[in-house]
Amino acid sequence: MNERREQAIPDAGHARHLLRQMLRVRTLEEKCIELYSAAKIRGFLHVYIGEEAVAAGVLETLAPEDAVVATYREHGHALLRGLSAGSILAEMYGRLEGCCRGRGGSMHLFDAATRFYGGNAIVAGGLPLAVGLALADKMAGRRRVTACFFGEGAVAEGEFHESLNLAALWQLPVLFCCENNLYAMGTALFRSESQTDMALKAAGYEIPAWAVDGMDVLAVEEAARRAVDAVRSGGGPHFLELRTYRFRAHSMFDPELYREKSEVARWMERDPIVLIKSALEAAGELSDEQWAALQADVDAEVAAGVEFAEAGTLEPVEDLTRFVYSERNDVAEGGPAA
Amino acid sequence: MNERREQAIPDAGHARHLLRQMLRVRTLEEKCIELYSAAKIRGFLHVYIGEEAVAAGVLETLAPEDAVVATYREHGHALLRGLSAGSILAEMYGRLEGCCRGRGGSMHLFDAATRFYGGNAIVAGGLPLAVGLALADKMAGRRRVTACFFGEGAVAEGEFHESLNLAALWQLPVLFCCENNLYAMGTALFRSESQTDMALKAAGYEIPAWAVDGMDVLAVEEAARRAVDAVRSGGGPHFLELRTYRFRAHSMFDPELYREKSEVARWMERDPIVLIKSALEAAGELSDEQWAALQADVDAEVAAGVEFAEAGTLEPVEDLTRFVYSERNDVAEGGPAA
Amino acid sequence: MKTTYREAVRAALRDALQRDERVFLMGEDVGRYGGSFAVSLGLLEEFGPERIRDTPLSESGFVGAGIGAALGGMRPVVEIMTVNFSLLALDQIINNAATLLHMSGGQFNVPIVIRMTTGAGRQLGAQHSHSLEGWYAHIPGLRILAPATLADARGMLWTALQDADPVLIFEHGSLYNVAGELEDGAGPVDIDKAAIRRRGNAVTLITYGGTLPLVLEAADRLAGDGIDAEVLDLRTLRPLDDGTIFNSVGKTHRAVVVDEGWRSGSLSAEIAARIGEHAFFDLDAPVERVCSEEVPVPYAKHMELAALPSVERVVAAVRKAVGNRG
Amino acid sequence: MKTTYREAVRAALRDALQRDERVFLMGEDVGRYGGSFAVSLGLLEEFGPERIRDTPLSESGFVGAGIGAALGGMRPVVEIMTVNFSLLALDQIINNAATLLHMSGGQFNVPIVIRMTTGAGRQLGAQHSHSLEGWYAHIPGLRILAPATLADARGMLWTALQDADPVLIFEHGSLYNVAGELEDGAGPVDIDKAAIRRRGNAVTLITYGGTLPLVLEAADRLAGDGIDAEVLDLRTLRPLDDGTIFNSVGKTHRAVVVDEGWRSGSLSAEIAARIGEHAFFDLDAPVERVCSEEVPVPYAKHMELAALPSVERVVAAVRKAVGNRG
Ligand SMILES: Cc1ncc(C[n+]2csc(CCOP(=O)(O)OP(=O)(O)O)c2C)c(N)n1
Ligand SMILES: Cc1ncc(C[n+]2csc(CCOP(=O)(O)OP(=O)(O)O)c2C)c(N)n1
Ligand SMILES: [Mg+2]
Ligand SMILES: [Mg+2]
Repeated sequence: MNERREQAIPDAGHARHLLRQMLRVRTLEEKCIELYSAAKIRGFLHVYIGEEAVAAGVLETLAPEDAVVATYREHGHALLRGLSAGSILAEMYGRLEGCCRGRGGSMHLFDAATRFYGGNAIVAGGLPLAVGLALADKMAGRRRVTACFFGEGAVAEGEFHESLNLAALWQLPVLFCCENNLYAMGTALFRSESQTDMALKAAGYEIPAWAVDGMDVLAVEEAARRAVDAVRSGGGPHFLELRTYRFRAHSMFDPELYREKSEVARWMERDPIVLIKSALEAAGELSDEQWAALQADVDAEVAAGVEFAEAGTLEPVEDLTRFVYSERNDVAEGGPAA
Repeated sequence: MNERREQAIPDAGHARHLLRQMLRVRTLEEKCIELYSAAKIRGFLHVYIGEEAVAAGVLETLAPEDAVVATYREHGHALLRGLSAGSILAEMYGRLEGCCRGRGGSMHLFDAATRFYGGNAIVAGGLPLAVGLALADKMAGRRRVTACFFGEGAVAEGEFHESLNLAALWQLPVLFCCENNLYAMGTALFRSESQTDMALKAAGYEIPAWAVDGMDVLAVEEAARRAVDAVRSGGGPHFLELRTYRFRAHSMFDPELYREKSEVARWMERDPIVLIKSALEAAGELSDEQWAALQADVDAEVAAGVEFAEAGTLEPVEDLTRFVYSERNDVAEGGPAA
Repeated sequence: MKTTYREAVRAALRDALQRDERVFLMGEDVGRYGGSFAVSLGLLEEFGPERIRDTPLSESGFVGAGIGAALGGMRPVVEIMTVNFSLLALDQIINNAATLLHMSGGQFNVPIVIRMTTGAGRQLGAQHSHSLEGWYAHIPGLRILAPATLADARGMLWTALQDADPVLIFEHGSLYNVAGELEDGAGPVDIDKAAIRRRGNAVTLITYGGTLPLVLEAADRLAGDGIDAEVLDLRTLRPLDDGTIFNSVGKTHRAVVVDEGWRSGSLSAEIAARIGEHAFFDLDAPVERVCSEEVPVPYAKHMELAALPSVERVVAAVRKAVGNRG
Repeated sequence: MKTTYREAVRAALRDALQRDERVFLMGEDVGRYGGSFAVSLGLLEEFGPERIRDTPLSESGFVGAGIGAALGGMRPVVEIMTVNFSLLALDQIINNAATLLHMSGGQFNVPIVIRMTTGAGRQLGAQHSHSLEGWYAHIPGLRILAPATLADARGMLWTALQDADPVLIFEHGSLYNVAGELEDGAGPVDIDKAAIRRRGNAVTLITYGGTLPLVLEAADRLAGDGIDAEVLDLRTLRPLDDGTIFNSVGKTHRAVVVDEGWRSGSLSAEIAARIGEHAFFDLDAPVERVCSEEVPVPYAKHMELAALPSVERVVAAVRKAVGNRG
């Protein structure tokens, strides 16, 4: 697992962009952990550290009109989809300025503007939604893609099965992105699946599927682009198994009894950020100054986000019962901005 | 589809026995239809006509200590598992003498003595039960098999997926018997499954699976015996796709708008009873007298069942609330007769 | 116009499909089979398989897909064959449909309509006889409708589709064959108010859906004995129309709730509790409840009948309420 | 012995595993992870992976498998990580576990225990904060337990395992860290009776599970003002122990029910309805209910607090009940 990316870097500018994207996520996540320890963030917190190449590579290939459905480990997806660090952090602070007025918290980021449909804390609960979003697009004749992220743990759930079948049966434009980080909380994949090859599982639904090195952001992007193009041009659902690893605990409550430190260390040698950074450096495409500047930029972005969150206000308690039901009732006429 | 069974009949006595078993089911089912029309039976009624070779072939291979889980189309399974025609018919009459005191009806036949666990009217709802029964056997070190019958329509349900995975993961002694009669009510298989090869689906769970001509009772029995032996000797779950067809409507309410009469007629040429009967006749192993005697026997059995049901009594209304909870509370000491 | 409840639902579906191209019907056997209760018979031919969409047996999957399609701008009408199977879709209904709008801070409303058959009375046995609409009414974010009349069967659907939020419509299986007169121009009806189906002063009978006919019959029978009952049809189980209930009880000082749900924790409990809270000093007698016996509904006819509310039990409960002098 | 609620549950599990070899624990992350709330920490090492059985994420599948294993003679304790995920298993719980015995005419009882964490209060957001135990109490065939004290956390499990029928045990997430004294010999407790946790004459406070601590605090505060409240801990939500409730209300003539469920259709409604039915002429004031606001529970601390029952709201409700003179 120690090898470096061997291929040449075809477009260094783009590679630096992807590096930046991953670094943005990493920096945000590290800040989240710090803020959790400082009790600024509460509830459950699941960070994406180690898996950044997945969101960075896949989301790079989506168009603004596409839709994204994610899980409770979705800060990175939200950020790279276009939510500001400030609105994400303010959400985790429980502030009115957060993307969901502080009602959602870490596990429930939503954003209508970027068609970011959460932030679902029920494992596999987002898959049927993604199928439905794609169904709406197909019925309306829109060439849009819905990208749906979920962990390999979700594969055992009935909702996974039903969703893949529906998507394939109706040839819907969904990209299923299985973030296989080998563990569902403390349960190793081989303890939860009789068939551990995710791509083979997908094939059982006649869905084109392939496995990708989820630590190699360029490989992820390339595979995702191929899949997204196929989906967008009417090729029906596609499935990517993104082989990755989470470097941190499942959540802030996880004592990590179920895996060896050495296993984590081995995977950290394939840190997706380090991999692309080293490749760029080896190609002479990333100077120390460039790296320092990039880091400074990203730090500043996250710091500004924290500042924004700190300055946030609290939703008035009187608004508690707002939005249990919609306030306007004219939807049947105009419809949402879909 | 018109071919006859070509192979020789190795054991004519046994083949005649299987013919009798199928005829018992057929005759019972035809009587049920008659009784439904006469309003003796009410509720939903799903008959098994056309599919008799499946239950006859599979159940032949089970031992008395094994368990059976079936669906709402289970009269045949119940009869061949050893429930009397009388207790089945009395149940459908809603009589106290029925196998469930008249509380279950057609869709809910149960019998503790023969380990017949129903009779489940929720599609795929029986599969997790079968997994659990097998788990109990495995944990207790008993070499018993649980045979679980379900239609191909159940395959789309999440409970199917979860059950197959659990059974395979834990290598449990379950025989999954998919009665693929091509329709789930009015929905043809290809309209409900992106992957229509059931055996291939099972392979997605690493469960050994094969498809069998479900109209050929000897083929069913042979395949089932191979599978049951493998399951019993610790080979983990096995899966049979039994390719069959229902000759009648889904239930008594089905106008059959979704299939052509000619399709039904084509399948009826492969009537499992006719197939084996013809083969026996061709081999000189079934005389007209033998056949007539067999028919008479079976008619008498069913007639006696009807008589028993007709003579049945009604459960006292005061017993309505009995068995919502158990009457004895000492189960933790003795345990049931498992 | 002579019609049936079944035809009224079908007319409502046809109307909605014609009026709004974003509307589609999805569920098990809604198309080629014609609907398990023949409600959607003929619609496939009229609107095609895209809009009359047969689904696999995947309640969670296709209900969730309906929620997603609603998020994506469609107006899905999802049919769950019966309430019994809706348990398989509860996660999607509660954790997504009912929750997304609030949780997203008002961003994502879910304009889905989910229809299902409910109730017992046809000897279908324990797994096919649940009456859970009152139980569903516990969930904030949902609107729960129970059309009991032809006019409501015809009219509630379009109003539900105009609603920006998830609406569940429960059609009692015993009503489909009910025949009667429906005005020729019958169309959308409000879904905010309970209806007074019979006026009276002696006692308020509160019910909805499948038990309305038997409550009306009981009221007739009681009238013969000089007990003049007012009959309320709740129509919408969530949110409840408290005003209409309290007004009536304020007048009659006695109430009997008739509800096919199992008694403990049924909608009848909520109504009794609310009457106790808001009309405590108006009441001359305890609120009576006529519910189903707390048993899985048995198959045998006589046992099933014994498990369910009946005209006799309603009459007896009214006599008890009226006999009591506060 | 000083212990915590968490340790008390663990001791109960260990005890059961030792006493009866048919007992096993099955659920997501009960083994290697140590339990998502660390309840089963250490049990894998002690009892091995067959009896401390990690499952895949398949709530319907493994709950159904537990039911099957119970039918097959085992005594499974199935842990659903939280009540929120139990919605995925509802079909198995209702249509099989709760129904098989009756439907089979008394042949197949299902001696399964299903444990799950319930409740809000830890800023987990709408999908992780349901309080549905009262809702489950609607289902005939189930027994519903809500241990609120260390002694009940320690003692209810074995009694539940002695029961021939399905028992659901709801452990409120806010209780796991509660520390206190438990008698050294503490063991099985009855699961039939509500407990009087505090004696008083002015008003009956009825609650259970996670809200017991705040109700006791409210009672203390009220005592300071000379209002002497009796506090009932229901302990078993189905079947309800009516006798203890009616006796207390017969004495105090006033009742306040405190229940973390959403108000409409909550267990509090059933209790209020029963009091209305059976103690109508005893009551001096309407039964008050303190429940959760009818909203998906929000993440932000101040909003979550506003959504849930609080000491202040209990005190206010009691003052209202006591202020009313019948
Ligand atoms: C239906 C359901 N069951 C259980 C949980 C508790 N839970 C939260 S995350 C998780 C593990 C999921 O693992 P995976 O899908 O692989 O995603 P990862 O956390 O590895 O990204 C579990 C069991 C849940 N949220 N939803
Ligand atoms: C969960 C669930 N959904 C829907 C139904 C209604 N229903 C009863 S039988 C049936 C078709 C099942 O088809 P299949 O599994 O192929 O069995 P078959 O009837 O062909 O033997 C349907 C949809 C049900 N009983 N359970
Ligand atoms: Mg994972
Ligand atoms: Mg079929």
